[in-house]
Amino acid sequence: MHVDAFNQYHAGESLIHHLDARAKVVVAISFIFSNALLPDGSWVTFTLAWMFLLLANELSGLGLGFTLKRSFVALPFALVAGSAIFSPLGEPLAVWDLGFMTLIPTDAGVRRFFSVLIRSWLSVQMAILLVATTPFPDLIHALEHLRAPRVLTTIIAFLYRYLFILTDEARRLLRARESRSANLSGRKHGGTLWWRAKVTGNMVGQLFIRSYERSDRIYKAMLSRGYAGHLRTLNPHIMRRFDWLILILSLTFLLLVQFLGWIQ
Amino acid sequence: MPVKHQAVHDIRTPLCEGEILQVQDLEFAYPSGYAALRGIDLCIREGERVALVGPNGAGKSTLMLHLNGILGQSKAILIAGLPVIPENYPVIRALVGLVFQNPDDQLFSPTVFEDVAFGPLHMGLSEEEIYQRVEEALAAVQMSEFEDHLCYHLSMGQKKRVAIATVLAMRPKILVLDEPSAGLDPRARRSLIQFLDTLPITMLAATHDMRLVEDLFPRMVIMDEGEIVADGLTSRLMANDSLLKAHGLESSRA
Amino acid sequence: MPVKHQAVHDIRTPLCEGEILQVQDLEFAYPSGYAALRGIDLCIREGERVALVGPNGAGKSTLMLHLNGILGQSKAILIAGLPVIPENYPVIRALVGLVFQNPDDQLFSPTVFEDVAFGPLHMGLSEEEIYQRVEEALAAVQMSEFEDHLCYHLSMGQKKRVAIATVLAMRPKILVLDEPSAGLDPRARRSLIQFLDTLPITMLAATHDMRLVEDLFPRMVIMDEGEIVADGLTSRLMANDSLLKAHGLESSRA
Amino acid sequence: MLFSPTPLHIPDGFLNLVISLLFWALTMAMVGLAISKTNKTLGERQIPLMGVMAAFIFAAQMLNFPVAGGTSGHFLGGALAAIVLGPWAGILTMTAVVAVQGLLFQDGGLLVMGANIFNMGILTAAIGFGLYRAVRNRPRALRLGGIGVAAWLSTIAAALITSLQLWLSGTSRLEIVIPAMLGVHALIGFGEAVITVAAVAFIEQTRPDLLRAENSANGKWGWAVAGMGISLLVVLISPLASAKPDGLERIAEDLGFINAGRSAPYEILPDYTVPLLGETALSTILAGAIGALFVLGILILVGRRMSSRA
Ligand SMILES: Nc1ncnc2c1ncn2[C@@H]1O[C@H](COP(=O)(O)OP(=O)(O)OP(=O)(O)O)[C@@H](O)[C@H]1O
Ligand SMILES: Nc1ncnc2c1ncn2[C@@H]1O[C@H](COP(=O)(O)OP(=O)(O)OP(=O)(O)O)[C@@H](O)[C@H]1O
Ligand SMILES: [Mg+2]
Ligand SMILES: [Mg+2]
Repeated sequence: MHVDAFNQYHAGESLIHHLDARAKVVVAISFIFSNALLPDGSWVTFTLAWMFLLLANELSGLGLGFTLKRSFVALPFALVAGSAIFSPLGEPLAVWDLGFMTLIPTDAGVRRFFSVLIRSWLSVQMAILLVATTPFPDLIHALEHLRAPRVLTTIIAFLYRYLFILTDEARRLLRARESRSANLSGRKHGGTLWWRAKVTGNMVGQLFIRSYERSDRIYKAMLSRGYAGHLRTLNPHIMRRFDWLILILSLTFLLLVQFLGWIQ
Repeated sequence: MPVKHQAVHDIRTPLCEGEILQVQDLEFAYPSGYAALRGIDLCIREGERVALVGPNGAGKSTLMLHLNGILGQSKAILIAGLPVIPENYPVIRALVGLVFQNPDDQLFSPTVFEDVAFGPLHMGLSEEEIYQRVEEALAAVQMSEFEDHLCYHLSMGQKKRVAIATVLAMRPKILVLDEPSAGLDPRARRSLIQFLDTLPITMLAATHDMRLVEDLFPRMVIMDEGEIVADGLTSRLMANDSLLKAHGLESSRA
Repeated sequence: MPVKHQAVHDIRTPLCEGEILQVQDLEFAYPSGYAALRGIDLCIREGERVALVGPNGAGKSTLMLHLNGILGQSKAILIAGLPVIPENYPVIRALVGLVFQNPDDQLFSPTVFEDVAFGPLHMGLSEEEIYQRVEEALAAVQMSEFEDHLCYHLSMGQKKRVAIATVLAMRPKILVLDEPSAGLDPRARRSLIQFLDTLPITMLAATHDMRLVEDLFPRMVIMDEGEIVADGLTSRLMANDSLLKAHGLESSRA
Repeated sequence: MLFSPTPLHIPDGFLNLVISLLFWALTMAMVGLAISKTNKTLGERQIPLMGVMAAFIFAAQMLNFPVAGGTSGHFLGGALAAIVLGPWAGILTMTAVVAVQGLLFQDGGLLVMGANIFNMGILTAAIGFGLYRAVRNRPRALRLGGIGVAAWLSTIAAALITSLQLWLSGTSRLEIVIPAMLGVHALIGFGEAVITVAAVAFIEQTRPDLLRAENSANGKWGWAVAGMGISLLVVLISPLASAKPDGLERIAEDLGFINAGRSAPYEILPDYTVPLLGETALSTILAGAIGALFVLGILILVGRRMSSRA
């Protein structure tokens, strides 16, 4: 994967892009929270939550395909949740004899499995929408305003700054190794598994020392340009009345969804 | 922005079958969408020494990284007749020795010995032969007594030499050098030139050091904005002031 | 090992009170124990342009990093009369603009704009002035159209230019440049020289580019093994072939 | 692939609210402790350093090595971070890594981030540093061996606790998820161990001052005890957990957070036999403990020989 993957932000002029980052973070987290709280099998309210997501997506101007395409990152985990199908808490639907073990899918299990998948799928899309419409430094700033520990947000801000530089360094190490991974004679090549792992370990050590020393130099470069312990940005970060309005509307909607989900 | 010039080709034959390095209409865009190479044609005969010059951002490094498949496969490049595709990577990486612009990009093992031995080890050579090759390569760059040193504690010029040794130990047929003289003090630069002059292999070097070009490379290729805009005898191109100027260059005597 | 020469001093006055940069008997050893600076004496008058030359590993970069307290405090250095101690760091860092040898060490923000704006932003300037300074600085290195590009997608030479712009945007009184011309193409190098020539400020540059020294710096300081071995008029020192040779140097006409 | 979602980054939706919040609380407590500890012992310079180290862990995860058949060994980095930075800074570093993986790349969810940080940052740091603390003044072979065991165990522990969280959330069946997760991570842990050992050996060789400086700040034995304790627990629990297939149902019934109204129809379920593991929980625990003792014994013997030679 290329470093461009780090630039998850997709510039735009939409309503969602212009919303204050704090408001977006609070709504996104509440949305995910609400999904986790909804009982299994409340398909109607899941659909309502989905509508909310679709609306946000529409307003962001990113297009439907955008989040959809990226929403399958959690798919490998579906495998893990697959075993929930065999929950002993419901009515058995079938009996599968695999020889060494017998599996019995149940209705409650199937319901749970799909509920987990839907929750996850909705939540992931909301998170994608959040980072696609908010520049990462603003996101960190929002977390700071939301009382995340300053030490942590500053570490994260630095992490973000150095990420490009160090992954580039890692990429160059990989390139260096690749360009000398040769074989001309047609004999067995590549060395032993043990040796390959050890070479990779050396590369990690190499990367560590380089990162350490480079951090030293870059830190000095920042100092020499006036850095004094706090990173500044050009964005004013003010919650306007509009931000509050959207925030309150969204939270009210999510409360409603919860209410519907539980009276069902 | 540089003025567009008619391409000046004078020693390239239109067809170059059988030559050791053939690039035909190579195009490449970085994932960001920037088209760094826009139709490169280049042929190099065995034993030839070619300098690649051009302004910053012309695409020289990008082209060099293509020559052993590091930026991905490409059927537009043939190395000794083999297209640069994943099946051929191991063979092509044994044929083409690439020395990166920055020696820190090249060295990844703790000691000088281990780093120079990486290539031969990976090729599956016998232990005996590995030792022999490492010694030979280090001797060639006058770094034999540094065998057990940590790569990481070397000076810039020493790193550069070790970087060249790591590639020499693989006995490549084509040596591809990206800015071999950058950062070297004048004495180290001179001894590098003298050493390269003794090597009998095919050589392609990207550089901004016009004196290096004049001293070592009879043939010169000028790149600009991802295209080859001139390819010919160094002596002739260096005399063409307007051509040089149009591409951000100047002869070392200017 | 370089032959030890009697130090050649001809324009330095023994006392240099009131000068913008004063270094007296500066010693420094790296944590590894290596003594990189062994008693440096150097005075630079306001508006003077001084080149610092010497072989790889002489200690040039180490000296430059001291000038704004990056390698720690030192009372041996006075900048505009202020000792380099933590209380004075903010002032000294506004006075001394340092361009590192490796542009990768200098650029740490995602986009070119953000990186050049970093200094002015942390100086607490108004938004308007920040924009103006960024534009001016980028124009000076001819990188204006790269404002929105990502720093890590630039070519080596492009990075170097942006690195210089980041420092220019802070309008320092003393410009300290570590190998400003390395990796630049001849045109960029020439326009950098021309641009630096228009700057009326004090300048100290470490370089292996002897022609740059001849073109831009009337005064030249030669370092070797952590000591200053010569300090004088460029024209005079350049004529002293045995001196140059003893320290791994050569004049650009050699 | 650079950020292939490893089976350890739990996405949102896979843990229930109670577990998510519980682990958020645990994590917040530990991170708060780490912040106060690092503030006390480390200077301003440490914050950018930890930022860089976090970026380093990210970048190091890109460095893989071909194993076989197109798969490749990856690196998680929790143990290494704790070893080179010390436990508290290691925890903060890994917290930043996991947070950015979740925030920026959706590799791991937001609501479950507390659990993810706990599994991959706090637990791995405790085991990694704890075991390292116990062996770091030993002869080289023993020390590197200990680091390898620490890295391997930290991976296993992260996998184990992830499985337990999934099971407690009612998302997975224990008897399926434990053998699967532990099986996969026993292999991943091998790569982790070799890489960590080689990386530490490299740093010892080139910049020993970095390792010494970071560790002198933590002189107490608490970490060694904690690390060993958790490791022992991992060794004991992993077979135990996989041999108790009906734990979830029992807990679910007791707590009643899955379909409280329904009666659990245990009668119709056949007995589970778990493949690859012994008949009784006891025998598997014994086997695990004996294996662990065996490894430890070899390490001590090798260490003795090395030190007597020196
Ligand atoms: N990873 C990347 N992503 C996008 N664009 C890139 C990337 N790397 C380089 N480029 C762009 O591709 C062009 C060619 O870059 P390249 O490094 O090949 O130049 P070069 O000729 O080697 O320059 P230099 O003389 O400065 O080394 C430049 O315009 C550069 O900005
Ligand atoms: N971090 C470090 N730890 C130990 N020694 C160092 C360190 N950095 C530099 N040195 C040593 O200090 C000496 C001076 O290094 P410095 O970088 O100042 O040289 P330089 O004159 O700038 O050389 P170049 O022309 O190659 O840039 C060298 O011998 C180098 O090996
Ligand atoms: Mg280049
Ligand atoms: Mg230097």
